[in-house]
Amino acid sequence: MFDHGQPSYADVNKDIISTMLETGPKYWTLLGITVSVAGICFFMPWFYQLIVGVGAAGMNRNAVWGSYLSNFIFWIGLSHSGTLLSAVLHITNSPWRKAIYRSAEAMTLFSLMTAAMFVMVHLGRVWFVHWSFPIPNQMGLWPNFRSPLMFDVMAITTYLTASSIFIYMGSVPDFAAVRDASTGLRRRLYTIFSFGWRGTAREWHTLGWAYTFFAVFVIPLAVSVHSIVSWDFALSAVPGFHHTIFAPYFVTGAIYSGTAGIVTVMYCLRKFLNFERYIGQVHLDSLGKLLITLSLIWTYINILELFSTWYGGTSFELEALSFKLTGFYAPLYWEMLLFCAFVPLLMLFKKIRWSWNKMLVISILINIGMLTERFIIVATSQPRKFLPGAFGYYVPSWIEFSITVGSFAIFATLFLIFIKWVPAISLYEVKETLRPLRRDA
Amino acid sequence: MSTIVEKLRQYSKPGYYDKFDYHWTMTIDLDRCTGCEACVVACQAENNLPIVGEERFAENREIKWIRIERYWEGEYPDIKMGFIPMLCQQCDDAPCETACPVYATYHNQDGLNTQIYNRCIGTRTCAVYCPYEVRYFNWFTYTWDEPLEQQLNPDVTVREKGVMEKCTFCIQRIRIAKDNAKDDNRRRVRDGEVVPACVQSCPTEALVFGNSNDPEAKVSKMMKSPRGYKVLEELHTTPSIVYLTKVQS
Amino acid sequence: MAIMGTFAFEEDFLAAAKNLTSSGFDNISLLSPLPLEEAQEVLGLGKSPVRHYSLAGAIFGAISGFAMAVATSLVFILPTGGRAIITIPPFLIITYEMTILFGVLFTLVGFHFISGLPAWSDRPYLSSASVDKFVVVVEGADGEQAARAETIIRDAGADEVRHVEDGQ
Amino acid sequence: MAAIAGPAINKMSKISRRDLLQFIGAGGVGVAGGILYGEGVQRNVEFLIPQVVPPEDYSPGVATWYNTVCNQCSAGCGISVRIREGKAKKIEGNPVHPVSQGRLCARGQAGLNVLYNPDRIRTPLQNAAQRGSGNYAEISWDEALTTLGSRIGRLKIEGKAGRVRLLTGRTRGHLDELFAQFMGLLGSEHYQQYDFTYPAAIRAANRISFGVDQLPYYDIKHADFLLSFGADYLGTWLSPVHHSLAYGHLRQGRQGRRGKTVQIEPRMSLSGAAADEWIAARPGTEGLLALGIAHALVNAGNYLGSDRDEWSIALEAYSPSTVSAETDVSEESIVRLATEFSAPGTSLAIAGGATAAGTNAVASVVAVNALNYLAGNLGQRGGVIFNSDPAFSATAGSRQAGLRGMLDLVEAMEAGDVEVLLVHDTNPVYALPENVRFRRAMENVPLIVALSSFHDETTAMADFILPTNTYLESWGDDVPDPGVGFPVASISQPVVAKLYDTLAVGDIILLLARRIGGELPIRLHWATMEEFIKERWREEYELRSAAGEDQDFEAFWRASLEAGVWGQPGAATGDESVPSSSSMIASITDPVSKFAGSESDYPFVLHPYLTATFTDGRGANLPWLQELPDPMTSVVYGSWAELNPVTADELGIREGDILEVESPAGSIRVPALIFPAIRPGVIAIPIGQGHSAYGRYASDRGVNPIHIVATQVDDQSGDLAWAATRVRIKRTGERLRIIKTDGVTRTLGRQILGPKNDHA
Repeated sequence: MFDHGQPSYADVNKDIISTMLETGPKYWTLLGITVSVAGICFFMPWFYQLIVGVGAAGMNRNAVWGSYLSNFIFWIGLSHSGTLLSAVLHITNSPWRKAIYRSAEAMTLFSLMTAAMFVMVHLGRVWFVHWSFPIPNQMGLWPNFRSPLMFDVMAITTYLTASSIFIYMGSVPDFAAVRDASTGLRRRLYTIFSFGWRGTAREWHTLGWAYTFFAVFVIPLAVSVHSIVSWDFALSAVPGFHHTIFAPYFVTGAIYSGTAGIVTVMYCLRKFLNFERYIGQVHLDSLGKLLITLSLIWTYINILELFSTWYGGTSFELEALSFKLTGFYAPLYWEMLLFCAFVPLLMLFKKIRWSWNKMLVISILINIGMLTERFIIVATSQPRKFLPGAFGYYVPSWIEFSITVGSFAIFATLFLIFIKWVPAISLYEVKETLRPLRRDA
Repeated sequence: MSTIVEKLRQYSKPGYYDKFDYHWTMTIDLDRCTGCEACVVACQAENNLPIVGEERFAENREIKWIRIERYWEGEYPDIKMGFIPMLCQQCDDAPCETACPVYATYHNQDGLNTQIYNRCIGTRTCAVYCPYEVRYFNWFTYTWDEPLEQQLNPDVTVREKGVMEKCTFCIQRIRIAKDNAKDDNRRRVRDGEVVPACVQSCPTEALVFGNSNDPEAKVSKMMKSPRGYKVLEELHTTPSIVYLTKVQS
Repeated sequence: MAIMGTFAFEEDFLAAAKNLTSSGFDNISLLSPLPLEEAQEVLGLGKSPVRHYSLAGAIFGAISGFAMAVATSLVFILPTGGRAIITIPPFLIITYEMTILFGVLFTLVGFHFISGLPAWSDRPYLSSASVDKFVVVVEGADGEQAARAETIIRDAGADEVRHVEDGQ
Repeated sequence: MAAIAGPAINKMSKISRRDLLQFIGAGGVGVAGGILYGEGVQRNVEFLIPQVVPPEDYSPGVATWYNTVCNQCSAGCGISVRIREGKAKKIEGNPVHPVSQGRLCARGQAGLNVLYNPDRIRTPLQNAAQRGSGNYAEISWDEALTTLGSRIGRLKIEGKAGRVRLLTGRTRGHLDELFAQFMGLLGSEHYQQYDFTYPAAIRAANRISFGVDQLPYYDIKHADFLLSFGADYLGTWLSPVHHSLAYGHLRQGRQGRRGKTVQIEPRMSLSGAAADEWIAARPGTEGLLALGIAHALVNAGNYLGSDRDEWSIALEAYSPSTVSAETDVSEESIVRLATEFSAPGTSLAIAGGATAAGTNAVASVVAVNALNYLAGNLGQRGGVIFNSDPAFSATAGSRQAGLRGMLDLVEAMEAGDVEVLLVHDTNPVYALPENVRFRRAMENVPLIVALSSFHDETTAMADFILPTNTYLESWGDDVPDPGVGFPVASISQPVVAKLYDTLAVGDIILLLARRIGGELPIRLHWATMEEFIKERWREEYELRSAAGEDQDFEAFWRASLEAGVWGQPGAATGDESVPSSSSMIASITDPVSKFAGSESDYPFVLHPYLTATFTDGRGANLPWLQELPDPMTSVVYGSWAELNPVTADELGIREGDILEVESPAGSIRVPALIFPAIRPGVIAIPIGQGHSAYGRYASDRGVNPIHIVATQVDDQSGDLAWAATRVRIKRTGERLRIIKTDGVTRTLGRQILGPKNDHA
């Protein structure tokens, strides 16, 4: 479990809390970079788009949905890493989860927020977005619960609420620890954050139960969220969207890219917060195995999709298929297959699974692959619908590219802020994994 | 109580809960249609469609509520051209309607598939779901070179950026006709009393418009033609537009 | 008047706890830096009532969710796509999401009620309890009672014992 | 709306009542963040009624409709213009007008773009720099007219009035008469018209074949078999809207009887697309094909006239076999066409387009006329009906200069015989081949005056530009040419108050007459065009009222104004008397076009064609038409050259490759478009684009194929043989994306055009 010898309880507190209290110039420069990238690449283009209209993006008659939506799916997908993973592992109480789940849940939260941003960017009249929420207003407007987009609204708000509660409650004891380790304003703040947590048996007991229930709620939620996202597409008759396989397809993809995302984040935590002691081979190895499994499932579903399309045999489906495999965006498709279906097979070799650097590369490749997968789904189906006379193609504009880049900066910014406010590794759960001290020891 | 129950029962059945006075319907006779596109300009004039400019066309962002699609058959010298006017089919089971999260598009009393511009938030889902690709999105707020704006039809709104728009069967004309009918105490508009701009202009009288709830209406008779068919019928959108195939001699 | 005994070792801490309960001290709290099954057993904490809240929330959410969807379609009788006014399948999805949402929210509320948090009033506490020390707190014991408690704690091998006034 | 009960409607009304609230709501949202606020509020203020159904309290204003005449092409359709708050909102066909019958083509409806065109000339202009610089100074009407008046007046006094020339477009009705009188009184016989689209060949051929110098009424409506030699009767030929109506009737108007149409042309036009059979005969041999059909018809003994022997002798040389070899149309199809054409039921043969624009134009049309004669279609229902009784002054056609006339004019200008040139409603600099050198010749003219609503290539050479009212702002009248088989005259009246400091052409002429002095003001005493028209109509009326009209003129005038048209449907539909065939037989000559450029140097035939939108380039400055996808190719904005796919493959040309199309007369660069329905060895380029100075929508866009047409005259009509030029093409290596609205133009087996098992 621990590559560098077992730490004492005190070490745990020291190591982890110190990363919050001691902030070096490296952190500030990093934060500065991410913030400015987010501002320049995401918000400035977005405001420009608000002024001129969504036409600033490359979407057109043939594809009214574009990269904004594919990015939205991607980020929602990424969000499945944390909550789902941590919840599942919590219930199956697999010990190796304990070191990584906190940051995994943070990922969930922040990628969800980023995804929400993309909905805003996508909308034609974002200044009326509140109409899509069931908020009573003077105009008597009320959303249409028959619309798949309303499913989305409900699902995502629920998911956002649930996962933030999940992560917060999990951190309460650690907030108490930070409180005790700090002074002045910070102390007062964390007194509030921790609800005056003392760590009595009763508190632990209640938290344990509540936490388990959160987990129980969150798992089906996470599954439903991405199924619903997939239904935005599958509920239409558009060839290439209209597949029953879509829900599992999306969910698998989501967990897949999410898990890959965790590997990436783990790597960074290890590097920049020196958590080598807590995040070790065992985590990497288990994540690697999980990734292989997921990649195989994902590949299988992909093949299924192609098959059922081909088996459908209508002119519509076949056209969509051939366009995907050989059309304008075919190179992207094959790139996706390479990164998400073939590259992960390398992890069958322990040598690779055990090397942090190699795993980092693979995990990033997987997410690049997943990003393109989302894009392909959106961009190859719409321009090949039912009337050949309306066939066309769609190329993202530089604004879309820039906003895509910016979204990663937003995510990074949120994460950087997170590691300074919440212990990136759960103190008490790590302690649980330590052998308790004995007098005779 | 019983009435409530029975209302609930009624409401949980698919289809429309009320027999409409009208069901506006159009027939398009492809044997008459010559693809001259008079209808396209008529629509542009009547419904304040923007002049989008060359770049927008290059970007495939033109707005034409009715367009002519053309399909070749065969190769030179035995080659034939088939024209088909494509406009909103005013489907009874419209895929676009269920898609809208804010009820910006819904089915009105006349069996029309209406788009409420000021309710639209621009998710564009309806356009994705529409198999006929007849919904057009305002990617920008378009302007008219002075004094071209003096031509704008005061009965029709100018749409702003970020909203979806589409053929309305010239609902403003229908409304005027209804008002007139009301004024001289007729329950219904007479057949032929109101036609959309495209139908009005069609030089070959290929387009026929009317209320198919009225069996005497010309359109009801046209619909019975053995040449009649609906585009993409297999998707079961039950369009309100019936096409009559071109006769191949 | 409360007595606090600090332990470095889990086993001693638990022993002290057992002895205290067995000798009739009922107003004790056991502070530990990590959850300890045994400690909870000592206090005889079984199933937590939180689960009732979760259930209630879920039921409430389900009902309200479905009700909202149906009510909407009845208030705004806007037919769309030739579907029924009350279309069950989509409404079930709304119901599903609302079930979870309220389940979570109620559980949260439940947690706070049962754990008695937030409680910012100054209660007997040692900051080392959040690091690596195990603390037994005996409250409302005074005079001879206190002495007994102290001895029990000392016998169990506490590093130190201190007396604090309640509500400090 | 309350007429129809039901929740949905109530909802609709609710929605509309919510506007102000929505504004507030959006404001509330806005507080959240600067830009969103701006957006939310401003938009809602601007579009307070932005919805598909206007709010309850908004009652649709009452529109007034004025009937007048369309001037967008020379068909003379009657139109009704919808007026709201003094602004023209929409143009529709005039239901009572026999030509348009309530229908209207794209170009006619785009008339609003003419009226409200941002590029209209708003005040009189005087050239401020050297010619063609487009550098003009605004002047007052008085100034302009006085200057011109004195200038022309002096010439008149000096007896040099012959040095004053008037060149107009196709002008009809009493405006034409006014022009004629004006020039006559001035003492100059040089009043000419130039219209690229004028069917001079048809007219000449009819003169030769039938001895009637007019355009007859082709009764497509009642034909069972329509044989069209290059005439795009649905797009551009003579009277497209009227023909479209007829076509609709021919196809589906008669129970159980569906007329058949056959189109003979090298490149598929709208009419070709509509036809049941499209035959791409070798370009320039269509007339020959007609004779071949005639031969087969006579030989099959389907012509029973007394003079059949003469015919068979005259047609001897044109046996199907020989014709087939020449025209590249199979022998059996020639014979089949002959039988179908002479089969029971009405048949009709028409000629136009390229067929009537070769060096053999008239001969070809004569051949087609012969066909009609042999099938006994003359004066018949569903055949060729002569307009025996035009309402009045149908003489305008005879003023058509044609190429020959224009060449004379150029010569005169170059010789310095032209002192003053008045140009109105015609654009010869654009609509003549470059090597006619019209523009250069104009430089020798001391004073050029353009009466025009827009700047164009010709007005760019003018010293004075007198801005005219558009047809929607002026008085006038018109006799449709060709007519509809019975006397018809339409009145055009201003439907809106004029927008700018402009004048109607007629009024300008009258004012000018006053300035010139002499007997002109006395003879042309009318204050305005309106007065003039009205008086002329009174005369006509009194003339006709002898023929039993019995209401007083004012009533008649009001009625005519209201209807926008006057006609005598009851009147005789032409004379049934079949003209003698001798002249026709005599006039049968070998109708094969002579192409400029040898086949070896110039392997391709250039096929410039008129489009339904731009005709001879006039429509190019109307945004609606620029944005109207071309009916056959869906291209918008710009020009293209159509090639057969096979040809393209051979030359390795892809869509968008810019080609250099070079004729003996010049060359143009234009992107290639692969067009499946064009004869290999033919390059088709649409006419209409390629303007250098015609407003923001038309200028510097595309190319003008007329410019590279070799200047060949068809001797019998004296008109330009614009379809008789050979070209060679070269790939320049550059590419240009052709902007089309079409995606894929094959149905991919999808049943979009209807179920495959067709009901015939």
